[in-house]
Amino acid sequence: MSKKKLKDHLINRDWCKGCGICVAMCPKDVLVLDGDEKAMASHPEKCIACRQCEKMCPDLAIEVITEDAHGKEE
Amino acid sequence: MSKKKLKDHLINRDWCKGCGICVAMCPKDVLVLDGDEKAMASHPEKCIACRQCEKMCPDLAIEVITEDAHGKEE
Amino acid sequence: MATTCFVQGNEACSLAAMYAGLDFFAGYPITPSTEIAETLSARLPEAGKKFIQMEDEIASMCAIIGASLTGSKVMTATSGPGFSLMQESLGYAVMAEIPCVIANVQRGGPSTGNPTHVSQGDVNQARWGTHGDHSIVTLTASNHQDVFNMTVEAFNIAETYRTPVILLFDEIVGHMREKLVIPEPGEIELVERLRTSVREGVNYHPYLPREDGRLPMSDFGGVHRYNVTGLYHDMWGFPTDKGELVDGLIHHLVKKIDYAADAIAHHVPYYLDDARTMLISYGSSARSALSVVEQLRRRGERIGLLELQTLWPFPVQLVRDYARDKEYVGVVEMNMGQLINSVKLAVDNPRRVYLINRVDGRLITDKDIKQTLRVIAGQGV
Amino acid sequence: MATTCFVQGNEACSLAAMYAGLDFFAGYPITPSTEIAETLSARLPEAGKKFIQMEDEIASMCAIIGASLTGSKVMTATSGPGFSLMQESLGYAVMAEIPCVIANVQRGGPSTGNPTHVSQGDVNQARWGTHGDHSIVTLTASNHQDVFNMTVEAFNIAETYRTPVILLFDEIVGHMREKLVIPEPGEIELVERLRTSVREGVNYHPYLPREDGRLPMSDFGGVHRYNVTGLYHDMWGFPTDKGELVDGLIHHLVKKIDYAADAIAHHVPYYLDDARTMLISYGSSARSALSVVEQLRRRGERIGLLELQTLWPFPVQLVRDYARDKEYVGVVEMNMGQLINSVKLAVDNPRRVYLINRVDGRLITDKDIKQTLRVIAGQGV
Amino acid sequence: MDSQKIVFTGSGGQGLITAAILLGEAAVLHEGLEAVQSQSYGAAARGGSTRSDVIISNRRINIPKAFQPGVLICLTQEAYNTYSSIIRPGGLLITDKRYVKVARKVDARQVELNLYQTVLERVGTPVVFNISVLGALIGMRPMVRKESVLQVLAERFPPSFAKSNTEALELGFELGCVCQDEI
Amino acid sequence: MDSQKIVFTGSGGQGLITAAILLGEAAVLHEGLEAVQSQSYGAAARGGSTRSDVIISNRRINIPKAFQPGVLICLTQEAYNTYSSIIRPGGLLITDKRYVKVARKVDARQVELNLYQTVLERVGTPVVFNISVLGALIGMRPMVRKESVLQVLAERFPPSFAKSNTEALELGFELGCVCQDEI
Amino acid sequence: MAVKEYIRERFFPHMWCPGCGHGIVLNGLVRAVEELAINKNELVIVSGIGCSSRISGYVDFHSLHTVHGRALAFATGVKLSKPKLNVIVPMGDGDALSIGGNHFIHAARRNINITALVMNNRTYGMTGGQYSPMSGVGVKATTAPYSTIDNAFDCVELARAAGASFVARTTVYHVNQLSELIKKAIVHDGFSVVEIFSQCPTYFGRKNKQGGAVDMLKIFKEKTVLIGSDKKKDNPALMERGIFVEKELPEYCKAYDEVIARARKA
Amino acid sequence: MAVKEYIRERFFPHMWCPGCGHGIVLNGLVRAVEELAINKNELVIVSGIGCSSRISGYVDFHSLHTVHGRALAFATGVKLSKPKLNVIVPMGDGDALSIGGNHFIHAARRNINITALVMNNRTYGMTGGQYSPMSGVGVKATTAPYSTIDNAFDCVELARAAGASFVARTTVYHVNQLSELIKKAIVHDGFSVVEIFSQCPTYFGRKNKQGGAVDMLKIFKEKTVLIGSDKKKDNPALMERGIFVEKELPEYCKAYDEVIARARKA
Ligand SMILES: Cc1ncc(C[n+]2csc(CCOP(=O)(O)OP(=O)(O)O)c2C)c(N)n1
Ligand SMILES: Cc1ncc(C[n+]2csc(CCOP(=O)(O)OP(=O)(O)O)c2C)c(N)n1
Ligand code: SF4
Ligand code: SF4
Ligand code: SF4
Ligand code: SF4
Ligand code: SF4
Ligand code: SF4
Ligand SMILES: [Mg+2]
Ligand SMILES: [Mg+2]
Repeated sequence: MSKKKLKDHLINRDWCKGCGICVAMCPKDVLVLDGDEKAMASHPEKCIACRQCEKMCPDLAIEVITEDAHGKEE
Repeated sequence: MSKKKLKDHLINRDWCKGCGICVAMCPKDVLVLDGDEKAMASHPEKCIACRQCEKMCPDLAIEVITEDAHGKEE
Repeated sequence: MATTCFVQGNEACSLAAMYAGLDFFAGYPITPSTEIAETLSARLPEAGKKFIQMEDEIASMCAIIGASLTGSKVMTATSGPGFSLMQESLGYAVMAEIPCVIANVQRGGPSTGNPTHVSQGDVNQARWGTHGDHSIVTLTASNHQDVFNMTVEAFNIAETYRTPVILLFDEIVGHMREKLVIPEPGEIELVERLRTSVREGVNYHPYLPREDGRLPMSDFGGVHRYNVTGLYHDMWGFPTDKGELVDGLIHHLVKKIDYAADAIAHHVPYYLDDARTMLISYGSSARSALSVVEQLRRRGERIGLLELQTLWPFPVQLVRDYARDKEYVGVVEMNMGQLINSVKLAVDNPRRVYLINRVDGRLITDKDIKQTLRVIAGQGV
Repeated sequence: MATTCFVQGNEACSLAAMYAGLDFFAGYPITPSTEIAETLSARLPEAGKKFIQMEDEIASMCAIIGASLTGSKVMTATSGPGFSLMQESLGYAVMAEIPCVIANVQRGGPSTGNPTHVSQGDVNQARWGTHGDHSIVTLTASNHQDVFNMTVEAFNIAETYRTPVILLFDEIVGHMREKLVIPEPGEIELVERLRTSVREGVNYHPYLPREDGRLPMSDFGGVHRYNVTGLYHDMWGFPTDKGELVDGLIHHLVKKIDYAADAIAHHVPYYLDDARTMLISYGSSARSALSVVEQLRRRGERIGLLELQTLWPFPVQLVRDYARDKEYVGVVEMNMGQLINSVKLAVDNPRRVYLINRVDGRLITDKDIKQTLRVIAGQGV
Repeated sequence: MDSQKIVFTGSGGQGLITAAILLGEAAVLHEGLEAVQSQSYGAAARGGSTRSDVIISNRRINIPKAFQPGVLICLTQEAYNTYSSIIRPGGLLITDKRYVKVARKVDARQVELNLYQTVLERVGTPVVFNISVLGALIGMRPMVRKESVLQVLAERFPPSFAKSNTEALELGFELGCVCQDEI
Repeated sequence: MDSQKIVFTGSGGQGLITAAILLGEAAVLHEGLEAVQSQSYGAAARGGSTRSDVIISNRRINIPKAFQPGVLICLTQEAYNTYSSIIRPGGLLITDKRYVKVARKVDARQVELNLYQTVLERVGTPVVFNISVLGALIGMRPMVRKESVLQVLAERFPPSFAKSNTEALELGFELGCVCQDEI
Repeated sequence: MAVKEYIRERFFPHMWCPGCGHGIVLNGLVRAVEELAINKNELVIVSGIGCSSRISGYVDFHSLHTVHGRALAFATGVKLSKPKLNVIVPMGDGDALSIGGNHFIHAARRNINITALVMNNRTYGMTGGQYSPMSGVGVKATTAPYSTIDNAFDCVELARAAGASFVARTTVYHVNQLSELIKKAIVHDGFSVVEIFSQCPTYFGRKNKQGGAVDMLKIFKEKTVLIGSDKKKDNPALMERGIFVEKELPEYCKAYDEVIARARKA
Repeated sequence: MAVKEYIRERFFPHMWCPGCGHGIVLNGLVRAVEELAINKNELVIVSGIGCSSRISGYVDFHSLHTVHGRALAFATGVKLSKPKLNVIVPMGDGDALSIGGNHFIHAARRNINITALVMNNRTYGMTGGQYSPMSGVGVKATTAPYSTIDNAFDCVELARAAGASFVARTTVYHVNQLSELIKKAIVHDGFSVVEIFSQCPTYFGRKNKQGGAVDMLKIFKEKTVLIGSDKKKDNPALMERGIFVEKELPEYCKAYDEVIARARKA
């Protein structure tokens, strides 16, 4: 598998309950809770697409969309 | 405790069900089953008062009465 | 060819279950029902089907429900103490509409009671044993041919109405041996599970009754992945506490059985055409009652017997109709008076309904019944 | 001094149990009864008494029976599913005549049902839930002062008759908060366990009733080493299946409760003196019924309410007497019609007894009742 | 045929229940009769005493218990003491000398067999004692044909038992017939 | 006094049930009134929406649920959307600006408070928001005296909470009184 | 015989079959109690339902014969309510480990001072010889005409894993060890389990062609060794006898006293 | 997200509280199933009652939401009746080990091919935070205002002793290990148990002053180590994560086929 590059964070605001787990667990401080207490990516550029946030979200509210080095979405 | 000597086998014929355990387990072949399938001491003289029969009888039908060397019943 | 045999009632029940197409039995031994498990532990594997002895009656009841959902015809068997333990999951089967058959071969109760003696003390428990409103089907029999027929019928009803069905036998019927003629395959019609015709990808509603009231099922492992729950649920089986859905479901659960009462009111009338006195009985006490009726008929007395095989839903109309022109009704049962309450509720003149019973663990005899009849007569009837 | 507080019905029940001298509680959490366990887990240790959370409801029921035999006043609390699981050992307590109190705070059933909503669906299960013939005492209440009184009464009856007593509350009564005045110690009389006066070495008969019907007990740990069993037993508590002893014991068990029916028929009559219509209700539905009665009285209608607090043994005589001069009777309950059967069996004219119910998990309202009353009236009553 | 009511009583290991079942089976499967068999269960039956009732009739049998049996077989002293009173006045009470000492206050014809001893001597094993009792019974009271019982024995037991079973049955039957003649 | 029916609605963490209990307790313990309080339970209540009903009266209260409350308090948009229709025509509907955008089709007097914000600013912590709502309620509808609520607060909470509780109650009460005047 | 002081002679001969191992357990139990000279008024025996459970009727203690599988739950009530009582709970293998398995592990977990005796005859004797969770694979039973496929529990391992602070095993052949272990179990302050292999000649023996009671006893002798015996190395199939667990852990009723103390402080 | 194929989106957002660990188990389970690419029509999820048990409604498998504590008994019926189905049974700690303890040990004993996931949050979440048999000593709960005196089970030891042929443990902090272990457990042919520490911030966290969900996750990180880690030597209180038991043993449904074979020969 080729190395993954972040394309987007899909955060389902209807599902997110603002628990802050993704925020705390992101190794790169990419995420914050916004004024509505919903997760949002404040620093997407720092994201290393490790998917920790996606896997730890108890509400299945985050999806990390990546593309491989060749630009293919996945 | 001083050494015990056999005084008597009390075999409760109403309780004995003739299972033969005492007969088989007696180390000295003291006991047999009689015609009514009840345990009896056919060779009391061989008894070493080890109480194996008493302890193994599932029907609590045997009591080994001993006296110590000084003749005190127990 | 039909085979004749000389078997215990418990064996007759087991053989009937095999005849009805039993696929899966889970149980836990208990006197006086154990021969059902024992017989099936031999028969089911022979037929390539499943027998499992579970850790207790609760697990047994749960296991048959699980198995039923895969499409199997299922059964368990027990007696009073085990039947009490099954009550919670029995209610689950009611709520989730799971076809299954539970045989309770009664012993003397309450509690451990009188395990090897006869009683008919679980009649009202069969109706009301689990918590919450519900309806339930309960069949019984007084002889082995009827044990066979009612057992097959239990499976048929379970499948037709998607419901647990209780077979309520008693120690005497369960343990005694008598003649049984096993019918040929096909001789008794079998109801097979109604499976949905909805195809993959199309919205399947496991809890939406068809026009005829039946709910087609889809086996676990099939193409429809629905939900089964003991909570109030919607037509897909998903939990809800919405008032109108709760109300609709409880009415559905109760009415589907109650409306079927006439259709499944199995019974045998004996000498009732011109009878002035009617005995009502069931199970082994019906044998004694019949004996009395035959004796008194020989003496010219106008007495008859209504033997009930369907106890629940109580055949209200049937009993009311038969009772209408009778001077009085004697309910013969081996308990402190259980079915008699339903008889009284059904008839026009409940004050003319009398209990004829025996509760010492022995079969009620013809003598016992005749003696009570004399007492009743002495009361001016 | 009497203390006033603002508490949940479940707390009122717990405080009453403490007042009655509860020594030992074993339970397993279940909505909507859990606050009883929670309150007692705080109160009992404060008083040097025992609280234990068991592995399930079966174990809870068993543990309180064991504790009762050492001389403790005991209790457990649960809801439908747990109550179903307790049925086997509840029957044991009946058979072995163990004083104990079981609170069932009802939820919607069957099965897991509607855990956080109101229902009165376990009324007939309380009577018939365990296998075998038996009688049982069941009390209920519609407000917290009565919850308190009936809980104390439950302990008193349990001790007087050596019997399990069921407290059958509903979710609304259990969960709502209202005023409770806790009486001073001594204000309500407490029945303490009757202990045998038979001295060491003298033959003690744990199961031989005195002339007044009571059976003095001897605590485990005391000087009388007798036997307790769920089998039919003789007056020393040892197993027997002798017909006359079986017959005697089952009659004793059933009759000791049934004969007490009048003595323990707790109820409150409202506006019944000149009423032509009588509502019968219990638990939270009685509050709505009372509301209707008060509304209609203001309009001049001659309607009254019989609120029952003793459900079992059913107060036959009381209901029959009150019903005698009424044009019709409406039974208001939140189930598909359970207590109504007993009402019909009790009264002279069962055809004039109507069900007024609601089963969607919501409190039956004054509107609901009035609407059904109009329907009944439309039927020509 | 009037109903025949037979009660077998004795102790657990004597094979009485089997005998009772064989009798019922013979009647039902090979004689076209009705039969009911029942037996005692429970703690009392654990190594202790046994009772098995058989009723045979050509009509429907309602009550499955033999309250006043016409024939009572008692094969232990305890059984004799407990049950001898239940026999129908004038009925037939069968015992075996090896097990029972009869008392003379029963209102029935008492037949004391010496079957156990005879079986032991002639067949060589006591396990078929129950079959011989059955033989004696049908010898004395021809409720089913011997052939029917033989057929049931053949169906129920592996061939290795055939010889001793048949011998025992015949032996009992003979003795039974003799007794019948004596009546 | 006529019965007062109040329904509190909002989300789990807002302390509405506590507010409702405090109100009932003040009425029962310190005003000699009758009160009933009830609340929603269950899966819906798990992290989700809450509802608590209070009825206060000087007579016995039969029906414990407030079917057409005279006062409805909605502290989330969801609660507002779900419950605003249950209010008695002409009743009082209280919301907080922080949580709810009101729509103008309810047949009731709608009072939009700015309590959350004010509490945050003046008391410094949002945990006493519920107490301030209670203050506003009794400011607008004097169903129980403020002193009674203060007394209940003192009995129920440890002294360390006294100051902020009192501040919140007073603050809400003031705001409530103002609104009442406006009516 | 002094042990007769501890039995209810009027119920003898007892109801067990000739040669039933349960009688030997009774024998050993009574001897143990006699040797400990416990006041009978402070002894409670609690049992469930089964042949084994009938033992409670034969001893002259306070006796509580309950329902199938729940004896330990009843016993927990007795003990916690009146901790000064000695509580002994004999159970059949089905009673203890089939229907009663949950109460068994929970009593062990709590480490409540109750003495549990598991009278393991690998069958349901009372109901006529069905297989039990102790039968093991390859056994014939009335509900296993084609022989069992169910694994057996290791009662010792289960008790240990659940938290029992005293766990031992012996057989009715080893009558001296039997009464010694029962004594130690009674004296131990915490939940104690003694598994006792017992024979059911009537069902297990007959169905599995093990011969009579005497033959079955000999099997116990041959198939078991003392813990740590070298023989086990040569023949790993041998079952060990002896004490497997014996440790001091807070006892439940004593711990409860601390709850009371904390509550009274609060 | 491909995992969405395995969930029932219409029921989202789900009913669990913000930060509830059970959602992370769901997340891990769905990823495991996706990676194994199991046919959804051959997957059955069976659960009891509890917050955890609600997981069955969220996955798009055949779902059977049963009664409290009995899920494994229902599952046994499903599996033995139709052995080709994959049967997964997620349970709460109370569900699995309090009321359900007996079914747990018996399913393990039979070694029937079912995957049991114990979602252990050390409390009864659904009923509002009472103590559970996994709470352990010294914990506050709504039924333990003076803190608990009950020992906790060691789920791993209990499963092992009862006979499970695959036993593992992890936490919802360790999400990669979580889905890996679930995958292995599903694939394993026999009874497999994965104990998963999960947080209940609403009750356990609040009552025991453990902070919010994030703080509780950090505790899982700090208080656990991989099996065999040196850290455990320095700090024996650390709980180990990983696979404790993984062995081949005859599976129950397969063994049953032999019963059929023997019956047909007979
Ligand atoms: C709830 C319930 N289920 C089943 C039974 C039937 N039953 C009585 S004892 C028993 C098992 C006996 O086996 P075990 O516990 O091993 O004791 P043993 O007779 O072998 O000594 C069973 C299944 C019962 N009495 N109650
Ligand atoms: C027979 C029965 N007893 C009790 C309950 C109440 N109850 C529901 S869930 C539950 C425990 C939940 O705890 P756990 O299994 O640990 O799951 P969690 O909610 O913590 O995930 C209890 C006691 C019930 N539903 N049924
Ligand atoms: S972990 Fe999920 S629910 Fe929690 S804040 Fe992040 S996106 Fe929202
Ligand atoms: S993928 Fe990794 S780095 Fe990117 S936001 Fe998620 S946790 Fe942070
Ligand atoms: S062991 Fe006991 S019962 Fe058996 S033969 Fe000897 S004395 Fe009789
Ligand atoms: S005491 Fe010992 S030697 Fe004597 S008879 Fe008994 S077993 Fe034999
Ligand atoms: S059946 Fe077995 S366990 Fe029961 S008494 Fe007889 S030998 Fe003992
Ligand atoms: S109560 Fe606890 S376990 Fe239940 S959903 Fe909330 S956080 Fe999760
Ligand atoms: Mg056993
Ligand atoms: Mg939990």
